[in-house]
Amino acid sequence: MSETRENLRALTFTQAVNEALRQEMERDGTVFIMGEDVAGGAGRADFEDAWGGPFRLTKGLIGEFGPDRVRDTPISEAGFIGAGVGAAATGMRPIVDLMFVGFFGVCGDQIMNNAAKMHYMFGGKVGVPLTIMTSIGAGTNSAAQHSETLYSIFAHFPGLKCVCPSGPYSAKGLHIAAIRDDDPVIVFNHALLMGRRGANVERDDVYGLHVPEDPYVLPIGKSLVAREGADVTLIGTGYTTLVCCEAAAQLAEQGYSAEVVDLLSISPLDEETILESVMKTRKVVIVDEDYPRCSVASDLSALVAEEAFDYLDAPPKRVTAPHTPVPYSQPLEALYLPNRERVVSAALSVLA
Amino acid sequence: MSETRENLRALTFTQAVNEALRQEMERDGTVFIMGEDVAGGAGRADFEDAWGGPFRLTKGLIGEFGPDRVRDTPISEAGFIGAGVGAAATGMRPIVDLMFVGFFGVCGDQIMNNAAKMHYMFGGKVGVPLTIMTSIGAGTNSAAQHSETLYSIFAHFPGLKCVCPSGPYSAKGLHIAAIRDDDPVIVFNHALLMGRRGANVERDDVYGLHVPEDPYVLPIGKSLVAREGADVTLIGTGYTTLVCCEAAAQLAEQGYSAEVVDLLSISPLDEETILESVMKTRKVVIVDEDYPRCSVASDLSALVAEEAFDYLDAPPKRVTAPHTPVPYSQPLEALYLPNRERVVSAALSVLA
Amino acid sequence: MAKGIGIDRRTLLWMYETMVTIRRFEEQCKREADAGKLSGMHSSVGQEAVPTGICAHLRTDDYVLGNHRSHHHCIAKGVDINEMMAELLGKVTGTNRGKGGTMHIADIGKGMLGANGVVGSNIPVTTGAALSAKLKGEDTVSVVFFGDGASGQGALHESMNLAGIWKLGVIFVCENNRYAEATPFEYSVAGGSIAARAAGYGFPGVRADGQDVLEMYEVAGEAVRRARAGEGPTLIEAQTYRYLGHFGADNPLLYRSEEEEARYRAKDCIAGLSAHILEEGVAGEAELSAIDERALAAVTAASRFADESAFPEDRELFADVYNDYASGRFTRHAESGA
Amino acid sequence: MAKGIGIDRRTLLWMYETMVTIRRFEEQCKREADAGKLSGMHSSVGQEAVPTGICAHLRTDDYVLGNHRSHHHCIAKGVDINEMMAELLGKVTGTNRGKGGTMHIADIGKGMLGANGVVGSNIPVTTGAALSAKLKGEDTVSVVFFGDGASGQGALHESMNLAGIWKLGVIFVCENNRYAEATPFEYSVAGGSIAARAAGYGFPGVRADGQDVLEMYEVAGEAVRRARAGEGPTLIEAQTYRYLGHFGADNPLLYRSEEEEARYRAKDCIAGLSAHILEEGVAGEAELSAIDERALAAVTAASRFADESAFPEDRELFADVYNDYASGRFTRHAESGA
Ligand SMILES: Cc1ncc(C[n+]2csc(CCOP(=O)(O)OP(=O)(O)O)c2C)c(N)n1
Ligand SMILES: Cc1ncc(C[n+]2csc(CCOP(=O)(O)OP(=O)(O)O)c2C)c(N)n1
Ligand SMILES: [Mg+2]
Ligand SMILES: [Mg+2]
Repeated sequence: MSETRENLRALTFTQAVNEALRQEMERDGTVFIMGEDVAGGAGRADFEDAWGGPFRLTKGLIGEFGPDRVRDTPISEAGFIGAGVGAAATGMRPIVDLMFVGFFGVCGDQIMNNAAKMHYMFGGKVGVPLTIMTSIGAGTNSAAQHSETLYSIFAHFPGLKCVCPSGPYSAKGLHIAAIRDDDPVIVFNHALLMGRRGANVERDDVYGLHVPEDPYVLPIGKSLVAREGADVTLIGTGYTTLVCCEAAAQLAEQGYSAEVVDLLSISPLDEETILESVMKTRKVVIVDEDYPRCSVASDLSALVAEEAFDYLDAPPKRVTAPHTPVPYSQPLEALYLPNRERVVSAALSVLA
Repeated sequence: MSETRENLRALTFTQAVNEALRQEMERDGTVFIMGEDVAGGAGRADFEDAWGGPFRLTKGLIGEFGPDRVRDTPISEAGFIGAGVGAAATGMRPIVDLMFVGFFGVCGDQIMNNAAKMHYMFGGKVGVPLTIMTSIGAGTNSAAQHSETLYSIFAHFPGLKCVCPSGPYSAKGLHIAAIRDDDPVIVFNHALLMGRRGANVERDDVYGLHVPEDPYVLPIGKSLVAREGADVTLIGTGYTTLVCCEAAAQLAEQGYSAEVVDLLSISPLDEETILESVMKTRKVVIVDEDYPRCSVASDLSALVAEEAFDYLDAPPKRVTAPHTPVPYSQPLEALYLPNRERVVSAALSVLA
Repeated sequence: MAKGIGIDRRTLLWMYETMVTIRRFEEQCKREADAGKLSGMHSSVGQEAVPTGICAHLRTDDYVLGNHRSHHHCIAKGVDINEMMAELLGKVTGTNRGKGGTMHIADIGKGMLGANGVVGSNIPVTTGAALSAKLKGEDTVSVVFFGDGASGQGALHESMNLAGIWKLGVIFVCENNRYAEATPFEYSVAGGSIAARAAGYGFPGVRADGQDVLEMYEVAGEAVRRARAGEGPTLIEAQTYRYLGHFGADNPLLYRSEEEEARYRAKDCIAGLSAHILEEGVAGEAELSAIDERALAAVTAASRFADESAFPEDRELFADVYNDYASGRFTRHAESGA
Repeated sequence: MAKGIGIDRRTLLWMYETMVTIRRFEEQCKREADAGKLSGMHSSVGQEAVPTGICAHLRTDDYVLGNHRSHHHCIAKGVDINEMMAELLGKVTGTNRGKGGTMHIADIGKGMLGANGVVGSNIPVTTGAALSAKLKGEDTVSVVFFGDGASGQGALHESMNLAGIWKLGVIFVCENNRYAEATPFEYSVAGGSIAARAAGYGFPGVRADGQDVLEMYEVAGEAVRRARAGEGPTLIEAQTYRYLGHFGADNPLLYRSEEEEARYRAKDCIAGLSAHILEEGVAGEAELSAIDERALAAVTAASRFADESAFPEDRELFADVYNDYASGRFTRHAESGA
């Protein structure tokens, strides 16, 4: 990318998503958004757009596209996500908002039994170009039901695609990719990232501050190397990519060169990028905020062990949330989260 | 065990579960069963027990315990499993039947947000001694929604315990253990096992034909070695334990001694038994019918890679269902399932 | 005006042929199951009038969605029975290339947006099809069929509320065949009326005799008119009966009486319509017999078509998981499987 | 008989003190949040009368279950406010040892079986508590509080049906405060009445003025009587209003008018009851002031108690995931975490 400092366009994650949604809705009349308070004040002209989405991702859109295409819903996730499936199967490209991923339990049937399976069960004759946006992550003092990560259980299901942006640039590119994709795609937006800007003032790429105005797609199924290094690979996803970058900076101070792979795509997995990095550094620390059992972290550890066995100088190492629900009390929640110190210490243990 | 051939008590898996339920209901007046057609013909004295459960696990129980304790429900999994949570939190020990695990999507909220988290969120002051029985598995020509395995997504959640019997003996012992456990436990019963008898006429233990009449508990959190061997460890769960045993027999003909570990407990995991076996044989094939991504198979591969790294002579190997929904057409379904040939060929590849 | 008077001859004969075709098809399915060629199915024999009376008002571009017991919905909506039978036998010529089977038949070209094996699961999807129509400014109608048992699912309630507030062109058709598996309707439905629930959502709920295709036709006419006119949803509770067991070899006499069965069989929908046709002089015995024979021949041909079709090739296992790649690429563990 | 006449003095003063305590507690919570000691909460100010009028009829062994906005339910059911405030601050002396927080307060000893952060999620759990009572042959009552927004969830429908067919002693109390976050009730509830939905399940649904604790008390009395007598469930739709924003710093004037707010504040439940007490001579100004002061002192003490309490120790992270072991043992990846 050749943008200069002068035309640098620093957007927050939220602004980047908002721009992606707006641009896709402008481009394609079949795109519409549904969810609880995606506008807010529904049905009352003088109060519409009171919220603009629980995380303000959809702010302002109702003014441009009207209440038909920016549609507030009752609290009926099974009802409206199922309606998203039906609309997608009949020519629309719905974006539905599942406010917190922990609410999947009331609408899992629509996602896992209908959206995920229809294309296959129907012999490829029906497509479900549905985008589900949801928020993930602890660190907001919101306790066990409003702090989960859970992409692992969605990635478990064939038929779903799962992506997880790590900053404004990837947020815009992955939302656009999701909307244009002909399969159901779930975008997992971390609560601690929304509102933030890009990670790095120095850089002019996906990890920099700049977000190009023109629409662009980050391909689903591709991971990126967020930082190059030679001694150890740190793999992060969404917010933990930032944790890995912080850890890499600290490791650099201690004389180690850590490479950071940003997963971005959880399903499908970019096995090539992951294996290439690990075969180069011969050591890997996998950092994931999801529960540890049957998780993306397990997958990555198994993948590396099976496919890069002969290259590894040390066993793969995982730094994840513990096998506990998310506690409310802030000191416990701080212990719960994977953080820079834990990543550094895990890295040092394999570097030793 | 010292039972002689004369007092051999061969029960089918179904009979063994039925006996477990009956004995626990006799022992403890707080135990009751709820689900769709667990009796059948509900509310009509002349027709009660028309079904005795979709897999006949509860056959005859209404006659002994009456319709209050063997309670037919409307098709309202969120409603009645949630009611199970509420009853469990207030002094009862409910057993609820989720007919097929693929229906979790309509009631996941009650299982994953309430049953799993209440004890933790409430600071340990409320217990949820709930047992959920559900059926799993393909091979019955029932297509994508009625053939899933899915224990991986339940094991993902802290607070849930998950067990998977492999035959009549373990079925009885694990159901009793589940009912007596003070935490929510999900028992995954494979459709191809129900109706079958124990695997082996020759043996007098958990893998034999005999099922003791007196109630007994198989401890949750313990795996068992179904067959001892020295050259390679095959790990199975439920039905795939049988597949592993068949593969081990074939490998024996080819001169290899395979050890078979029967997981039995999916959460918590018996890491000791697994690691001990793998450290002995130095090679492992993990056989699982669940979808491959973010699965029990991934966990086992990662566990072995991380904890037995220095012992492994070959990378861990997984034989799982492919990353596809379960196809209806029988020839495709046969390809879908892990079978003896695939396990043997995977074993030979690590033995080579 | 007496029921059925005013319905044109073409419609009456279409309804007759549709119901007879459904019945012959289901009988053939049972033979295929008995022969071990499929593992079982949910027979719709006895319930033919419900989708027939409704679909008589529908265009190809209207949507129908079904449940686990959906062969009759598919046939009434015009799905090809050759392809249906091939699907049941898992053949690649099936509606779903053999990958869906009895509980998942779909043919979007015919407006059959799919059966569904999870009770209640298709109700929200139908609401979405209706929302689609509204957003596109089309007057198509979306119909979902579900059972009395499905009324226990929250998805129905959520969808009735959504369709109510958005005035969607959905018709909720409950086939109340009095049982959900072995559980009688009287036990499982509080208040005793599914139709009555619609009032709580501010739209009409009507009970109709689902054994009487003329009554179904009439009730459906008003519901379809409302839906097309943008006046919102209707809930129809059709009182009907499944003559056979729930699935496969289930014996219904374990949970219901012979007398009850006889009572419903006595008001058989096909016999009822044929009597009407003959009484009103719409057609004669010979013409009806010709239809009967055509239906039987079509079903026999379907069975032959299915038999002669091939199973899907192995690579189909990995096809159509996604639109842009076969999942085998991302399936590390299936190498020995296919 | 005029409303409130016949309610004994003790009950009236208990209701007054309960409502004042709730209000002072919520005001204190807001101060704690403004001071950064908690991240936000769903304030119940304005809705005090609803649980107060209901809980006035309940025994300790009756169950109450709540939702995300449940401080008032807890206080009305007798949960200790010291422990509540400590819970909000994440302290180990909290009702839940600091691990649940504002949306999960529970105290089973007091019959408060838990708030719940998932909208509608506690409704089935309540049905289960009532089933428990029935199986044990007890006459305890189980009450669930939920909002107008929660009426959109299928769980309500499933639970009303179950409670209906099993005649369970459940009271479904909808606090219709006219908004779900920023979404007005008029938009989201088809048919416009939540109470009316009960008819579809064959049990009574009543609307009550939730700003008038005397009316709440009256309506609740009949519902509790029915429940104890085994006559089955009741749905109460209490018309109420939350004075503040949805959560934390939400500004409600973005989606509702000052005039509307003023209209509801003008029928404030505390002012209403105090007027009644004074008019009927149940107590004098001085006595009410004494209660006001006692409530304020209790809340101030609760805040101090919470401040002075300790946070949980690190090992609490792994405690109480299971009954029989701390999950740290099975957590391979937390070794550097705690
Ligand atoms: C969510 C869910 N729960 C349970 C089942 C199992 N099941 C399949 S059909 C059926 C009965 C359905 O009854 P009804 O809705 O009346 O339809 P009918 O079979 O009578 O046509 C049940 C319980 C299911 N498929 N999905
Ligand atoms: C299943 C679910 N969906 C969405 C939310 C987010 N949410 C929390 S409170 C709320 C509004 C609830 O409205 P209502 O039931 O009327 O209760 P009130 O807040 O007005 O007391 C929403 C949408 C949630 N917690 N759970
Ligand atoms: Mg039925
Ligand atoms: Mg509200």
